[in-house]
Amino acid sequence: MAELIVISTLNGILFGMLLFLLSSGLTVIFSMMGVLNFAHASFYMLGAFFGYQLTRWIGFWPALVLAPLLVGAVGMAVERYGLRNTHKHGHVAELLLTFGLAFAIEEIVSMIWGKSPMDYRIPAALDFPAFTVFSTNYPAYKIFMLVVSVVIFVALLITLKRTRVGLIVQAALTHPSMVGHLGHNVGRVFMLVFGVGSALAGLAGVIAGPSLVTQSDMAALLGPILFVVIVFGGLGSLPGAFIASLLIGLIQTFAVALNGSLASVFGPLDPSLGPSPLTDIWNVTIAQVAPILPYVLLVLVLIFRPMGLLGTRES
Amino acid sequence: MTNPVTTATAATKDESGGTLSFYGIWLIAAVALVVLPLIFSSGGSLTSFSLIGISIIFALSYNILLGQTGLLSFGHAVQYGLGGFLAVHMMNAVASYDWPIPLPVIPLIGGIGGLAFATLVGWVMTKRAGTVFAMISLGIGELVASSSLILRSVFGGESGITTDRTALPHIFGWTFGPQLQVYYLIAFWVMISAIAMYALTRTPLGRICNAVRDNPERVEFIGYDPHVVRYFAYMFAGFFAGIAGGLTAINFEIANSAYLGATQSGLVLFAAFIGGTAYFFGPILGAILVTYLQLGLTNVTSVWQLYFGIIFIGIVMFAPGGIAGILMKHRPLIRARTLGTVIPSYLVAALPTLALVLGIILSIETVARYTASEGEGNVINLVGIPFVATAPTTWAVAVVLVVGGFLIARVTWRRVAEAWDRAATVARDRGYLA
Amino acid sequence: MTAAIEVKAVDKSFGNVGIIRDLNLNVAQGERHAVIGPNGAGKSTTFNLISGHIKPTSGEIRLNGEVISGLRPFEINRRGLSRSFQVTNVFARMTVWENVRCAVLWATGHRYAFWKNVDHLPEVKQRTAQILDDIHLSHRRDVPAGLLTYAEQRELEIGITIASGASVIMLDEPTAGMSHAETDRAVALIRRLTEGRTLVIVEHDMSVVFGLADRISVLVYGNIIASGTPDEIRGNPKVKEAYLGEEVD
Amino acid sequence: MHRLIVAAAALAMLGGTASAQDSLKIGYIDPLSGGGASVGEGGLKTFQYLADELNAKGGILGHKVEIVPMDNKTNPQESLVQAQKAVDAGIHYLTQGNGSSVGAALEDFVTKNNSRNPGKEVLYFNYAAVDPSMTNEKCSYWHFRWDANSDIKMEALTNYMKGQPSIKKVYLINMDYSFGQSVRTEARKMLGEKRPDIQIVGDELHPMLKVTDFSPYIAKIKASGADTVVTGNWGQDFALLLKAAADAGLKVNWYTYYAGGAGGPTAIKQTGLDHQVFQISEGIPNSGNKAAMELEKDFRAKANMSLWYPRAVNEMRMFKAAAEKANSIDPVKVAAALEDMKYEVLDGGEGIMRKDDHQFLQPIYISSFGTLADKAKEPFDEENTGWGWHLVSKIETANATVPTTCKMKRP
Repeated sequence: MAELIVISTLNGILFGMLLFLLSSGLTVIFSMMGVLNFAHASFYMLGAFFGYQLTRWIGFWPALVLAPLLVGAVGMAVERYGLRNTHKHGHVAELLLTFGLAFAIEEIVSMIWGKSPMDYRIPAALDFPAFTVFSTNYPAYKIFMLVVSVVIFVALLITLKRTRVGLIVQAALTHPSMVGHLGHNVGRVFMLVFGVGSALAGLAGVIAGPSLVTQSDMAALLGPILFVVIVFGGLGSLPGAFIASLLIGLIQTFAVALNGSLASVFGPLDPSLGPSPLTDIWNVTIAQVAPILPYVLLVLVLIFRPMGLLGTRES
Repeated sequence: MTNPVTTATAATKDESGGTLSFYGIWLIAAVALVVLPLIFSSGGSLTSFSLIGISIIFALSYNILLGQTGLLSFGHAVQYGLGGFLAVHMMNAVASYDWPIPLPVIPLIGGIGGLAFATLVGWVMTKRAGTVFAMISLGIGELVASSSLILRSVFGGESGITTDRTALPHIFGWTFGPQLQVYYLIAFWVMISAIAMYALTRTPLGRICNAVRDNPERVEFIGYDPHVVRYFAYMFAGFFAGIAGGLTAINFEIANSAYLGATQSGLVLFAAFIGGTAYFFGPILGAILVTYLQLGLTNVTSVWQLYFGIIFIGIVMFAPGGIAGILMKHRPLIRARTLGTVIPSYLVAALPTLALVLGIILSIETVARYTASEGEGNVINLVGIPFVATAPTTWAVAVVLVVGGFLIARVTWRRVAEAWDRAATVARDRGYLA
Repeated sequence: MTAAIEVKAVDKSFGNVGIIRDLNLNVAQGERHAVIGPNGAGKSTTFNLISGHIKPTSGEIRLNGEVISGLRPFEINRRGLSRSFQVTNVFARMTVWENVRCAVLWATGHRYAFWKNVDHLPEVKQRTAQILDDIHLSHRRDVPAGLLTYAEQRELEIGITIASGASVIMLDEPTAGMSHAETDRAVALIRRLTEGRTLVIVEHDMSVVFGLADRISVLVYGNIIASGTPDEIRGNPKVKEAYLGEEVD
Repeated sequence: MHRLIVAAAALAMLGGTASAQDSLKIGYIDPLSGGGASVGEGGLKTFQYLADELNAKGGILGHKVEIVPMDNKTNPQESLVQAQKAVDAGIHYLTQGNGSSVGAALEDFVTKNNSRNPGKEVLYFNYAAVDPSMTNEKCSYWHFRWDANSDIKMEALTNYMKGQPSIKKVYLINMDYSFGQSVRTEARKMLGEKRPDIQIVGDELHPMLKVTDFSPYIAKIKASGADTVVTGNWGQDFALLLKAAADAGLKVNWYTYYAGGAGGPTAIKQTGLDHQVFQISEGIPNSGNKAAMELEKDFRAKANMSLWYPRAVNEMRMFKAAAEKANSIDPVKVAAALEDMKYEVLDGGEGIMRKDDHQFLQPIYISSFGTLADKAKEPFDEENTGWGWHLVSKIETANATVPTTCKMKRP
């Protein structure tokens, strides 16, 4: 049991940090530009596929640097040639643009790389068990992922607190309308922020690809959860996104580890009742409902605390 | 989205003179629905027509949210699917208990299913509009779709629940076994629903929905609670989506969790938006086009979804009013009789644009086939000319078409814009354009 | 007779910053009351407080004797108070006719009706036509509001505000940005349309204020420093010192 | 896979009718775009190869066999649209395999279609949808299944496990849908009957195709002390499960249904689990049967893939035999001829199309995946891994049979 708890906690934090790498970019973009980037998870996927391809050509370590930069460049191009022109049609049009983009990116990726999972391997230098808890090996690569996530998290904090662009972004988080009055460099700041946000997503993809799965549906799998994270944490709140990411990461992991169901707590129902929604609910295990828990959480938050955990604005 | 020309306000303009042509349009539509299967009588066309009809109702119901009230939903299929499930359960119940309920009533049951769910979740969901609503709808959609796989006794797991539409009491000797009878049932409901949804836009609630879409803040200062207005719109949309779901259940005689999923929600968004949300008839055009493409493109190319995405992005970026928006833009010019001055520039622009489009298609297919398979699958037959995906000449042609088409098209479309400005100025002078 | 609007000891602060401090204001029934004050004095905030756009931190606001502080804007509107906005705030994609008609619907009792044809409601039609006529926009009835000229939009703004027939009308700088001729027209319009109703107006143009108002309140730093007839205000030394002195051309 | 890109071609869709005078068309309804496309394309290649094989020997009763690819995107509704299109085009035979939800929808479709449109009967040849209910409570006269349903495979597997005393603690992990559920319930039931001493130390259902990291599950398996895992997982859920197991250093034997599916062999090779992963199937490449191995060799050379579906061979060859027996390609007559038809299956041994439920009963093979000791006797590796399937046990038809509850309604 203790083994399960340690491993699950580690895995939960790891997944949570990955979610945060993604949701931080999404939150900053949303706060500054009012755009909910539907294609954010697609940039994550692009990161994984670029990482895979570059790894085959030039090795993992250069890919780790290059792939996020490439994804960032794609993001900047999307901002410059797509979103900026759509801006005049309003936020809904911008949202729809990214929606269409997510669709197109998935198709292009599966067109080029196919539908089946890529053989994206963990680099040999990290392919060993880092330590053994009780009898389970914990792979070194996962520790590496954790370290990268933490480093990026710290770097992000420092950037936001110490640099000029960071201060502008900070201001934008609290007073979004102010950004509009920043003057002529707004366009560049937007492009940069969008690029950095995409690059972060790309980085998450490069490091998650070998450990999880690099496949053309990976964006669709993760995308909705990202939205849950940023709504749950409070729109526009970075600390909120951080807490929500970790929380959802841990919940998802622990739900899988648990076996409980109503039947196991209260005993099985009288079999004479026959199949009904009640028996379905009675017998379902927590592990089975793990993937829908985030959405349950979302609905609950919206009912009881519409601005999210740490959010201040309602929309 | 923000097409400056207004929504269905045209009908108010000349109430006496317009009445005749107004009823005329509905009459023509009804006649067309009746005659269509007599002209195209193959089973394949009947199936296509039936699906298009259902998708028209679904897209129109979606537009109550997006076009009329400004609510962008990513989970509209929830109401559609639940309507379908309720309809299937009802049909099975009717068959097993011998209730005197004939099949044509079943879509109404589906509608009630959609309405019930919308009523249940709508109040919480419609608290906010905009991005927040979009995200909540996405979350609820995921939640319901995933739950449907857990509640097996209701949703039948992934194989779904089947039914037999002929087992219900027959009326007028119609068994509803043959697809033709089902088509007429669907056509009937398309007419009823379209009229009802159009009428809804002409009611005080419908007008206030538009006001909420344009400016929810101001609505509060003319006595209305935008939340209540959105809630009403959400319920109506749910009701009509449920009808569409009920009809789908009748058509396929099965309801499964795919009805509720994100794909279905995405398709209806595509249909409504591509057709044009600013006009009542926009989603109808969109539903026809999208369903047609969905049925037809799959036979032609394996990457049909990519074309969907590209068409959608193109519409968002270059014609946010959709097809209906493009068409209606020409109306003042037609009235002012200045359209003729624009057409030549269109014709000039058509050629390079066509080249560009063909170039894009050729590039996509080349990549798709080059990467997908070797062997026989790599011959692309474009307008009768065979291209080999692995041949450098093909790549060269594609590049030339794309780059050349783009450069020339850009120039010619600038011409179109100039011709447009001139024509519009004339139209404005003649009082046909504000 | 109860006052049309009664603001008692209202405070409003954003965070730690007090914008309105101990605001007291009385507007009698049928009175034309102008609120003036330098930029940033809190005039618009006062409007927002009374109309329910924002909630007071403390204090009480009454409309025709009934407490309305804490109510939502539409609830206040239904009790007979209607306001306009300083920045034009119309339904841009709807026509002029539709704009005004929407504003008529609640007051004529049609509310959220989805069983009536809006084009077949004689009372609504007649009242809308009347108001369009009043604001001189009948010839522009089918133009989307977003395409009107600025002055036309301001007139439409007033039209929407008065359409419900509210007994208390609040206009926030109705003539801002207008030329002299347009201003004169607008003032005449306001005078005519608010006949027999209570009017509260925020205005920068002093000729408008002194020409239109029965009483004037002067707001400085979130506090009313003087309230009285135009003549009393002219003669008030506090006002001269705090406000008028700087404004005289 | 020769599809034309002519915009006008789409127009033909609305009025599309085709006559099937000469050729015998089989509508192949499976995913050719979307998530399942790679599997669907593989099946299509298989059937096209088999059609060519038949045509080379004069087709069926002189009719040329033609496979008509129809993309269903693994979606039941889409499948019904395609099925309707097929009927309208005068196609009388459908074949499908991917997804029990699609299978159930198609089975329902053919039943209704055939009762409503006498004279336009359609047969549904099922080569891979293994939901037992399709030949039990939902059974249809117009549906024939050549794959062993999941209960039969479990029967065969447990009959094998019965004789393996080293198995003491079994862990069940399956995808949370009807197939996964039937695997777990049958495993519990049959193991309980045949080896009551075996302990079921875990019984897990996980969300289908949604888990990206199986390490929490592996941690549970490890904690349970299991020596054997039984799983019906396929696709990414199988590959990722094994990946996580290898990462955590889990050493158990894996009994699987679909380890041989696309990507499976690659995943096993990556984890280095040499002959620890077992598969239950109706045929294997290295079966030792000469004719079958010849076919495998020829197929690999032509289609550039291994023969995933030996049952498809049985299906097509039996179709021909039935048509010749009935001396007609009329689906009603072919259906009657197929009932209780006996046939020598590809890898040897006799199979029978049981009349009671139209389930094909056949020998089942248990094989393990790993290094091949004798390349001369076992020449075939998988997915260029150098590893291949090694025959562990052949379960004869008699031991791979379960009773049916089907109450067949005959026309």
